[in-house]
Amino acid sequence: MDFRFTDEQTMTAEAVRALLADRCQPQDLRRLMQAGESRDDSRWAAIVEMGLLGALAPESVGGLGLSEPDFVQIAEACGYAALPEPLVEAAGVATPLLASLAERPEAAALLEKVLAGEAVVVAAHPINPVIADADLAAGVLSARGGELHLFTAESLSFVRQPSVDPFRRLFTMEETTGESVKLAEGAVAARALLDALDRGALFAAAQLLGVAQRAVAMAADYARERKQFGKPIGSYQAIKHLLAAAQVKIEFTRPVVYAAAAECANGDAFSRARISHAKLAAADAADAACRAAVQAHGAMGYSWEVDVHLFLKRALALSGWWGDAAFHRARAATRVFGRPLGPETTFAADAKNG
Amino acid sequence: MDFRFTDEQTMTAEAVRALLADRCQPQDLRRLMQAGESRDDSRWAAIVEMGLLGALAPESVGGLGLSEPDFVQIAEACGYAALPEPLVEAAGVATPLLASLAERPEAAALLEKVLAGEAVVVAAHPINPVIADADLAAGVLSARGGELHLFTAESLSFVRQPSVDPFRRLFTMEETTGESVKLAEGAVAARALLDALDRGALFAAAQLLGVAQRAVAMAADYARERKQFGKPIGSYQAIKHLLAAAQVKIEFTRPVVYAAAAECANGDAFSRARISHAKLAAADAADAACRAAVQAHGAMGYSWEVDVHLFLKRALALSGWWGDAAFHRARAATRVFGRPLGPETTFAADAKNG
Amino acid sequence: MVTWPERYGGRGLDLIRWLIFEEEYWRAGAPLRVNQNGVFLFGPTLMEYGSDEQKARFLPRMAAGDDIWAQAWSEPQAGSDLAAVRATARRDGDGYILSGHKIWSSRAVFADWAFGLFRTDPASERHKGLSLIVFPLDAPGVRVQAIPQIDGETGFAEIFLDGVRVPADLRIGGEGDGWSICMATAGFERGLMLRSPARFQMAAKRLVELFRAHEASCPPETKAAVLQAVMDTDAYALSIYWTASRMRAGGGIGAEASVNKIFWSEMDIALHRAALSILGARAELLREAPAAGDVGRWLDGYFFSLAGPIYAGSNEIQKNIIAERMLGLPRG
Amino acid sequence: MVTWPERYGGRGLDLIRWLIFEEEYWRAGAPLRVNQNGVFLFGPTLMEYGSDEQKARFLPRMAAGDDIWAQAWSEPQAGSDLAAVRATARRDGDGYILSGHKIWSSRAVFADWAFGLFRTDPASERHKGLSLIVFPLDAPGVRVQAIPQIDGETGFAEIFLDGVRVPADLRIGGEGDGWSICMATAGFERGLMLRSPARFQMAAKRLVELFRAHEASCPPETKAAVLQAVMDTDAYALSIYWTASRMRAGGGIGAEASVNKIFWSEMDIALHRAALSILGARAELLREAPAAGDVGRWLDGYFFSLAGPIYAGSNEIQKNIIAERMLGLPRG
Repeated sequence: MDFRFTDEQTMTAEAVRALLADRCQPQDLRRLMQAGESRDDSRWAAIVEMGLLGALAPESVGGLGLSEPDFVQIAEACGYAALPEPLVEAAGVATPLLASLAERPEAAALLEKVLAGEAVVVAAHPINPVIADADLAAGVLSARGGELHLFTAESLSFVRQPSVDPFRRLFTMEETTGESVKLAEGAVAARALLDALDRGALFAAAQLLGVAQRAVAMAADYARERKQFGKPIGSYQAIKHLLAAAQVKIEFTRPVVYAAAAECANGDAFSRARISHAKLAAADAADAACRAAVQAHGAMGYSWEVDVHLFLKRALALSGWWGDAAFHRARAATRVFGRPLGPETTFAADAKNG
Repeated sequence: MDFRFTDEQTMTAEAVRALLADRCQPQDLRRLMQAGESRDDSRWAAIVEMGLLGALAPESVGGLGLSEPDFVQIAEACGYAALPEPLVEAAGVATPLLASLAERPEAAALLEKVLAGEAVVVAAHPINPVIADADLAAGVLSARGGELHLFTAESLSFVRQPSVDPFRRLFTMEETTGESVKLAEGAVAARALLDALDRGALFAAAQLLGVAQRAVAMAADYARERKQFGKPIGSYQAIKHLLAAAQVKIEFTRPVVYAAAAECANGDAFSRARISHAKLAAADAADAACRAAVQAHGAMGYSWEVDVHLFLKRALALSGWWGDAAFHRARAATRVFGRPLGPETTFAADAKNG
Repeated sequence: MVTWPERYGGRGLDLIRWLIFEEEYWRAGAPLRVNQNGVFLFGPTLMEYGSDEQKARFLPRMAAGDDIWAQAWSEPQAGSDLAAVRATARRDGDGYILSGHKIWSSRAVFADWAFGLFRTDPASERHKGLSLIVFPLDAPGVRVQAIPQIDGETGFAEIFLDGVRVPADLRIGGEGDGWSICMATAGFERGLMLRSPARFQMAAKRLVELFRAHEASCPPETKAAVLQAVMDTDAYALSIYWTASRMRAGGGIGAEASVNKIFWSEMDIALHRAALSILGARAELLREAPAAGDVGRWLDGYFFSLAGPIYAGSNEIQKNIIAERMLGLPRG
Repeated sequence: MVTWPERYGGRGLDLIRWLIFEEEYWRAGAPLRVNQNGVFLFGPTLMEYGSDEQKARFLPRMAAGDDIWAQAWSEPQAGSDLAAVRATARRDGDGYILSGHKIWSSRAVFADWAFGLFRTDPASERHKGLSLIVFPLDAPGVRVQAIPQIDGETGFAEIFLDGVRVPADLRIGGEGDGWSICMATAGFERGLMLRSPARFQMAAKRLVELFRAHEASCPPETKAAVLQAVMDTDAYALSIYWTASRMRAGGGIGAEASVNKIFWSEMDIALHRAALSILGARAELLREAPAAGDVGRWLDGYFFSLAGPIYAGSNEIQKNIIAERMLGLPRG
């Protein structure tokens, strides 16, 4: 198994990183908050312009035909920037879900608009108690009694559910008789939902990894500058070891997230367990990193004035998003206690996917 | 609730501490090991001489009529010294168990010898997979199918079970038709066994507390002397914080152990849970302290040359003695999830003991 | 205030009675006290170091809640390193002129008075030449500005002092005694009285109720975390009773205050983390979210708990104190 | 040795192949290798810094296991602080006279040769004036004494050198280059090759088997600990594959070596603690105890794991390295 990314994968991620470095810095987020807003329309337009919304949709339906390893570094970059706009959810989860069910003309029509950058589709998945970004959506993919339906957004009404993260726009759907099209049922619907959950969890893990790295970076920056007792606080072992321990967690999360991306398409007990492992490790790393960053900032870490809290809150939100720790631990346990172990199983897959 | 010990309690403990400081230092233990022995007969004689073996036996049968708070600091001192001889097991557990069942003449006769310092009785309790110090015993109290029997030692044969702790003498009993007297059955036997378990766990906790404090003390001594990079290693935050964290655990174990001693006689769900809490906290503190001590000693911590390993091994042995973590966590859970909570229950007891 | 002498508006009771009062206070669901900086921190300091006039003037109003007090010690460059204080009190006839910039002043937004640490000897360095001086927060030249917090609430403030004139009789203790008085006060803060055990025991009780309501959907390791949280709050209560017993017998409180600080601050975080893990995916919802259900104040409490290892002397500093004073390790 | 060039007795394969070899090695239940200090530490150093003659002389015998090598770096006063080395190599004609006291020399009891750090410039201090010199352990003036360990086994030794004469061609690299060569070697040690992932994955597999055998008597939190241990060994394996992939593409290994060291040493302890908690009260029994049942080597393994955070540069030092080199924090 060779783990390296291709040059193309790295270049695409680099382009996203450059855009976010330019347009999604903490001061940009603060400007939004002061204006009482949670998205920047022009930044979102620039992101849509990059043509990434169809990244994971097959070429046969007009997408880029990329796969999870192509997108995982992009999701990581979105976490590092604490991006408010739904690039990860839309391009990483909802659009591929729609694309996988595009046989119905209504789905195909919406997909065409999505790929043209004219519409957004969101997924209302049973694993999540709320729906993200429903206010932006033209269509909502939702499970109803074992079936997968596509609702037009105008036929639904949403109730805003404020999150601790000021940039998350969460909603519940009012029970409605809204207009919908059944896209799948039975095993097909179940499999589509499971695949969506896998991608959701994988890319949430990647974002958490980015959040963790950003928190450590911010803390290290502060610790180099802030002086107490005549020395930068970063020269004290207490601070050094706190941040080093968080960095160790990050370094041992990254390969798990990348491996999970590489295996995601397998869709079997091994790949699902690896994704769950990635989600658990990334949530743990982000938690350790953000708390270390708060602690390293001292009392400043407790004020709105520094940016740490933006990442702390994003970490908290993403930790429970697309499956909380209990869910993913149970899924990882299925593999550990139900499949062969040992070094020869590091890259194992079930002979028959399922 | 006033937690302080009486002057008398403190004086007795002080006398034991003085004897052990004089006769049970690490160099004394090393001398025993080099001689291939695990007990010092003259030290044991001196301890017996103090008349403490009957400490917890009622005055009515010739004991001192003391109670658990009178003995808890003594057990702590034995842990601090890593005493090889069975003062805690004999005086803290087996003798009071025998005394509580001394209606039978055979039991009364043995008790008389025990209180005179002429014999030792040990308890073979179902919670422990082995029997400690059976080689020293004149009689063995053992549960057989819901009954409590007293066996004479000569009617039994024992198999030595070596422990990682070179000063623990552990045995199993060969199945035997040995001569025995039934001392109790039914509820009386069950209650007696439960009380013995409580005392065993309580005094194991007290010993673990002493072990923990000794490990930190040894590490602090070493850290003051040992220099690296031109400074004593104890001046580095990494070492300071490692040992301080262990000391915090110790400080928050001590009141729990003392409270457990004070409540032990209640014999109800609250007191049993408190004892279990004490055992869990003390095992945790001893583990943290001993591992911190190994780490603070650097490579020296891994050699026989320093004394840390004696305490590390004692901690490991006592952690599983009189109930392992799983057992005590389950018992503590019974109270937490089955009895009222809140500040008013800090010193609660069941209205009717049972 | 339960433990204060009756002549200052207290009840003259001992620490054990105070603990019992606190149990009832928290059982009743009562809130954090806006006057706690006064009654638990500055009050004891004043009783020990203040003049009779100062005691008579300030203590009864403090006990009655008529005056709310704020702390004004930290500065932007003097946080954990309090000896780096730069704010000055320049002697001017029968008074002082106060100037400087104080920060992390808890409750200054609502308070009437503040007790501050000032450099009275301009040539002094570090611990020397500091004095404890109190000042009214509505005095000319005082400007208080709230610091928005991570949890969106406002409890801390900055205080800007620009040539604030106060009479000399507002100095507590001798000129230059500020550092040693402050260190004694810090002992009170970290020690017995800042966090009464009943508060945590009530939180633990609510945690068990939350767990019971969600037991079916919780993995078994959550139960272990809840159990540990409850045991820890009990250990904390027992430890405070143990300390109070010894203090009643004439003992003092030294580095134990640092031990307490570390224990309760870590316990408080663990307790709230257990609650968040029970809430799972709903943990991110704000209380006011219609779908929040019983998320309650756990999230607020969690953010608040994250401040625990930082304020009242960071836990790093406390561990240094334990290592140096309890374990005899050399200073770094 | 899989990754060594064929001309030195290796197979000339890349790191990924080495990982696969290690998987098979550990799956087969093979033991720790007595020559691992040679093949994993000194071998790579020699390939990078040795002369052609030195490589030809030592490497093939090392690869074949004909010569067993020990490390001779630490001294009683130079543990984590390796720059405090005092052992001297005094130039004497075409050779050196070695004197000093080395300690914690792994496997010196069984080894033929040692590679040691000596002060060649008597006037030098700290990192300067040190040289790497190898010497035969049966040379006149060398005395090796085993250090009994906490687990009762003997792996480490002290080496006393009393005027040991060695020819100058046993110096590796230039005079005074010892420190920089050692630091490179330390990278190998902490890094990729000291602990192959397969070893931990096999231990994790045995842990799951142990858990299965005792599942009925284990509390649920034990299952969580077992699960975490297995996931961690997988994370370690993936991380090594990830590093090997990048090294195959020409990347180097820097502070990642310190990251690895911390992770595997902590993981190894956690894994063995999980096993001991499954064994419960029987955990204290030695393997030879008739009632020991399946306690196996978990206790030995636990004690051995406790050395992990200490040797090959203590974890405290590793965290300093990570903080300074990866995170750019200032030196203390």
